[in-house]
Amino acid sequence: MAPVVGIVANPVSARDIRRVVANATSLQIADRANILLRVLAALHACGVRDVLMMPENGGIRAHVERGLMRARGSGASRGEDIYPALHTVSMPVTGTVADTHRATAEMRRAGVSALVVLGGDGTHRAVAAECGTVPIAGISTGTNNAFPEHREPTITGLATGLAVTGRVPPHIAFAANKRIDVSLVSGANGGAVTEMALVDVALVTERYIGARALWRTENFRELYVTFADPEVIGMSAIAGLLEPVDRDESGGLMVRLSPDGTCRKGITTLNAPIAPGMMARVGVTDWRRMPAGVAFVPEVTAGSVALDGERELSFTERDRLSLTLRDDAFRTVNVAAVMRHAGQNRLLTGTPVPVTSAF
Amino acid sequence: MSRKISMKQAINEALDLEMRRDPTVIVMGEDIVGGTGAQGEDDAWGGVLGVTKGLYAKHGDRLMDTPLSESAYIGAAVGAAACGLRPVAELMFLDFMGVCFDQIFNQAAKFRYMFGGKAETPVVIRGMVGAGFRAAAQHSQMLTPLFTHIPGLKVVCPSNAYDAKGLLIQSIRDNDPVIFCEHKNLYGLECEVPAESYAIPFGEANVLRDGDDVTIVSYGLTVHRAMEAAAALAKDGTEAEVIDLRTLSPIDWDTIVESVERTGRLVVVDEAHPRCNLATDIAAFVGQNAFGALKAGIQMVTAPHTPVPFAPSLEDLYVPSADSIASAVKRTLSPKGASPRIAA
Amino acid sequence: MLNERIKPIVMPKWGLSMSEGKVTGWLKRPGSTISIGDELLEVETDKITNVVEAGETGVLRRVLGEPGTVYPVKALIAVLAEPDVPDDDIDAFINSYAVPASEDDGEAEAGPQYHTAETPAGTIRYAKRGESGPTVLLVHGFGGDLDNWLFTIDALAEKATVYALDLPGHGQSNKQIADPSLSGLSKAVLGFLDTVGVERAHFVGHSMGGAVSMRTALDAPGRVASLSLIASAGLGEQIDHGYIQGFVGATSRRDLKPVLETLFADRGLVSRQMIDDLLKYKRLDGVDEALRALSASLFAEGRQASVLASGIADARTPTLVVWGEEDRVIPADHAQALANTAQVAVIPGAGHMVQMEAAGKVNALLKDHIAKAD
Amino acid sequence: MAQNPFPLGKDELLKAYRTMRTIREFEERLHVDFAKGDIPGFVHLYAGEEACATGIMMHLNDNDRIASTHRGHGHCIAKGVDVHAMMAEIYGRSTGACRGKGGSMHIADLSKGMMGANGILGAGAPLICGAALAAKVRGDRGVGITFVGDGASNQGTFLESLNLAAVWNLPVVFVVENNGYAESTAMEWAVSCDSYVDRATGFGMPGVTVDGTDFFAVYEAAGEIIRRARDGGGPALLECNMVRFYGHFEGDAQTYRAKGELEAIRASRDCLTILSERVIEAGVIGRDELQAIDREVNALIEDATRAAKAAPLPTPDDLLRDVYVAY
Repeated sequence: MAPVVGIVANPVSARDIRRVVANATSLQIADRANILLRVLAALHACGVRDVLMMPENGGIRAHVERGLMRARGSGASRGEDIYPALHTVSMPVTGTVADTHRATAEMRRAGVSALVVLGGDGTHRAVAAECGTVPIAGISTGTNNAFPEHREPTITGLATGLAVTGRVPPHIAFAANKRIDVSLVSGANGGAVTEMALVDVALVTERYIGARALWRTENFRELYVTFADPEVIGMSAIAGLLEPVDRDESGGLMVRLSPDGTCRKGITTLNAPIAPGMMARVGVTDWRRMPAGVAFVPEVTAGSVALDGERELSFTERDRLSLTLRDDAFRTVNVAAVMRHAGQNRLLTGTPVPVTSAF
Repeated sequence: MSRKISMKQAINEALDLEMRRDPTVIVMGEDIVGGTGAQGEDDAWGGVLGVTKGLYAKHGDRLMDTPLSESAYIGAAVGAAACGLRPVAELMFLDFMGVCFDQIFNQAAKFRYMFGGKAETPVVIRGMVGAGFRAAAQHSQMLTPLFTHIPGLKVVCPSNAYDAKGLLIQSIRDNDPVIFCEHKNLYGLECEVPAESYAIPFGEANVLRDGDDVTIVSYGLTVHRAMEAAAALAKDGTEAEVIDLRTLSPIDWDTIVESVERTGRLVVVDEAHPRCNLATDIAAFVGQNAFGALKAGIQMVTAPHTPVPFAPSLEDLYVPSADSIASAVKRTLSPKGASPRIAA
Repeated sequence: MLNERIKPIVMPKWGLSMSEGKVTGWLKRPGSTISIGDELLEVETDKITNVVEAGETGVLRRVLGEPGTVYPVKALIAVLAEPDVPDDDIDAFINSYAVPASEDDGEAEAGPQYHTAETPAGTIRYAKRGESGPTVLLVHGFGGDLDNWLFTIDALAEKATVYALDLPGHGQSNKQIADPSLSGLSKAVLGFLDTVGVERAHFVGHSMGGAVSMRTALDAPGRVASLSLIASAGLGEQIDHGYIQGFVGATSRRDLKPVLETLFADRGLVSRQMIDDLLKYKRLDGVDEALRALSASLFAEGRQASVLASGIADARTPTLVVWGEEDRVIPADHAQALANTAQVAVIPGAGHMVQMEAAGKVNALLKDHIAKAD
Repeated sequence: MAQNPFPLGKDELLKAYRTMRTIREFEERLHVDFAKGDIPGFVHLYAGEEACATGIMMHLNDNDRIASTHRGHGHCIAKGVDVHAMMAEIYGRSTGACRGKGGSMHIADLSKGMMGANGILGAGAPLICGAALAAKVRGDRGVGITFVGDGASNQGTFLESLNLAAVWNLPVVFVVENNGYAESTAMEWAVSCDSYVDRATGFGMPGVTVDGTDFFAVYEAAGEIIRRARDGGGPALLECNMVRFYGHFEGDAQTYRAKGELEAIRASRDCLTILSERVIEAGVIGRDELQAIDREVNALIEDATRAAKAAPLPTPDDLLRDVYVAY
């Protein structure tokens, strides 16, 4: 069966309050569509002929379709298609994260070989929740993006195309990723909620969700990260600047912050880029490794849980909260490895063999 | 102290004096400072024809250049007025009202009535009107009747520097929205103007010349044409009374009617198009309220029902001339003037 | 060619802004014998119509000014001469007469026609005429200005140094009146005299200006050489309240014209220009407040607040009282309040603005009084 | 009582709830009375959108100005306009906020900083630039908020105002109340730019999108934006995604909506339910306390309606009055 690539492009990522409080990037819809066109061109160049896309009302698909139409109409393609055929998952659009969940699940069922994801950490988290073993190729559009690597999307498209057409061995093409599972059992009714984070879980004492994004540190108490990269932005930078942990090593890091957030004696004070353009001084009480498979019960007894930078859950003294890091939780396309392999083996020197569409 | 200055200087002086007197007066418009954000001189233009030149040096940021965005800044002037400032917004050419008329007639003009008398909108919108500047159809119109049609607006059109200064000061102090129409061909005209501040009350026509034979009513540039016509007629023994309306809303009906009751003859001169303009308005009012005094049919001298042409030869035909006014007066004096007649 | 026995009658210059005048009609026929003060002709300017009176004696040998025609100031309009002067000489005189260059040109070089003085009461505008003789100060009335002395100032300046000022709140002086009472105005006048370096002057006051002059004579007798009170306030309680209210309240020509007409016996003297000038004055910032403050202080409820007649009667200041018999603002019988101590002249056919309506007579009285008192 | 985890004190939370409930009750009552034919003209109801007006207005004082839309009742109530005066105005009575001469679409109370509902879509944006300019000239730290629907966001006035506010760095917040429909036309079709944040970005100012049915989301985002504007940080745009419970105007059968759409949004996106459940669950406010407010609000609206119906009509003299300040 010819490989089909799924695309989840979130039109509403990168619209939150951090644009006001921290001059965060705002990637326009037209630019998101242009990114997809570049990815599509790269996929086509590798022989991918069919793409399945999440429907949305934010305008991305409309722009992409216009781009495809113009390419067909212009002389640039000399009558040849330069893009794969674009198909859309048949499903209603709600404009919420539920769309991402459902589209991912549908694409997995349809047997896509990889999922190109355009969005921030939040979008990637939603995809990761439903993608099973389908590898993710992430492209950053969001604000606080620690998970997707920053890279020209054409390269991500090329790597994905090479990976799914089988020209790079899977052990090179795909990488394993960690996640933290968050379990919240309600003390009131015993109901349980399970959520997950790809990069970080932050516990704050304020118990309301509000504008979701997390950008204040005064109520910040505990931080759990899957990896601690000093090169990324966001709350996980705090961990990265204390003790780097790679994406590909087992386990993560947990950090406790001083209750009043200030710098008292005996407390390490750290200056960290907690959001784009926002440096904050935080007091760190202690930090330690977070081994995989071990459930952590936080010290904070009431507050909110921010997953990958956004407040999602709130909990009280009556509720039971626990956090467990999982190694090898889902797969991603290892763009760097694929491209190195492509170069070393001169994969792009010949004409790729077209593969007939199954659609 | 009184000295001869031009209407342009008089307007500049009125803005200067009012800005000095009242810190809530601000002045905004396209290029009224000129060169904002550019590398050259501050106050590069002082208005497209230099009316506001020099004010920036005296009042700094209270003079504000605007983007070329009439809807936004005229609306902002209206909003600021409703919030306690006294903005004077220059619309450059009043023809441009086409792109911001909503802010003038649906917002500024209606606030007071629509909000039950609880709002005041002391905004002045000043701009150039009138033909004779070789500026063609979109920069030359006398659109005063469009404004006088709207209840809630006051409409002013001075004919000389003295009136321009006093009426602009009154416009700024007035608590209603005022459309201040400046005839661009009068900018250079000089007359005696006191250096002090003074306000000319609205609704008071100026009788420029006494006469018992015929009443000529006009405003703006054509007031001067009417005076020329009256001087020519006087040589033939016809004494025309010339009334300069000065303000079109409110309008001084009493002065017009009292004069017509004495002269029995009326010629109304309006640079606007002939349909539904000040001339028809005044003719109708006099017809309704002083019919018994009329010894002859009312004559109207207006621009033709055409856009303003560009070619100087045509534009000169467009604006009512002293000759056409004198001819109209003669028609009221001829026996046939008493009955309407369609010209052959 | 100059024959001193030939006396030209020229278009007069009334006030500083007059440049031409229209002969409206002759009151004496050619050949009439003329005495000083005889009314020769009527001249109309854009400000006012008035009679030209003879300043010399002789026979009206030639009448040159055509009725209905406008002549520049100083244009020759008639010739007076004794009967024995030959016609040829008169014709030669007429042929060689040249209108002198307009005074404006000369004055433009010599300096402004009006001056301003920075006084304790603010900026005061004034005019100064004449270089020698006694010092005279002309003080106008309520709502007036120094141009009320249009026909007076040059006549007096022939034999005196004459100052005419705009009181605070008036004309082109400072419009704020710190103290809108007679003594407040009197202090302002004295402050003005201090500024221009005048210790003592003959005060000529019209209407409210008369009351100001009396107040000054009572408070600072050393500075008032004599008083000439023309249709003066301060000699009785009565005053036409309608006039005061009308003057203060008028904002239009239509309102103001009938008010101004009460100032003159001959209503026709109120010209379009006079009304326009007063409207322009009344529109100036601060004027309305000034006039209201003064009228409230001096003429509240239609009565004069200060009657100074008895004080002046007791003082030793030489006093002249002049009234127009047809004064409709302040009744002419107020003149009798000083009948026992002052020279009193009531002039028939003139109203409140008697110094304008009967300028020749009033000027003669003033000259005589000042000469005697000095 | 549990510790209050919210960024507002209990009194403020109760106030917010009372405001939202008052708006809802006011609109529900109008819905009923309009159907009975008691109300002249036409009315546009704010029901369903209460969290937006309330979340924003909680940050404002009387010195801050707002310019509203044709759907302005909620903005009025949240800005503190008297409910009795509003109801009387809608009934065209002389006791109305505008003495019966403005009606539903022109309710204003300048003393409360409410510069008027507006029958001209997009017209409020330039006006609020002026209000903000006045605040800036006076230096009184006032801000101006203009509300615009997703439909009117296409008006030139709105787009020009974004530019002017950015150029003059005015303390203005442009609030796009995106309820998905411009009258009956879908926002997705009518707005070429797809995202209001993109529009704001194009004019050089930040834009933020929040869930407009979540009072706390609106409150927090608006708080940051308003604080920034007050501090001289310049204009910003806030898009509130929300739902309209009734039609464009009363009498609109809403045949353009998908089947089940209204039922779904009423069930899942009722901002009042979301707020009350959140505060009750947190243990900060008891259900009985909210019910007590409900009863008071109910009585208030009942009284306002009764008073409005009984109030005198404007007199014939009022026809000619108040065109000018001075004639």
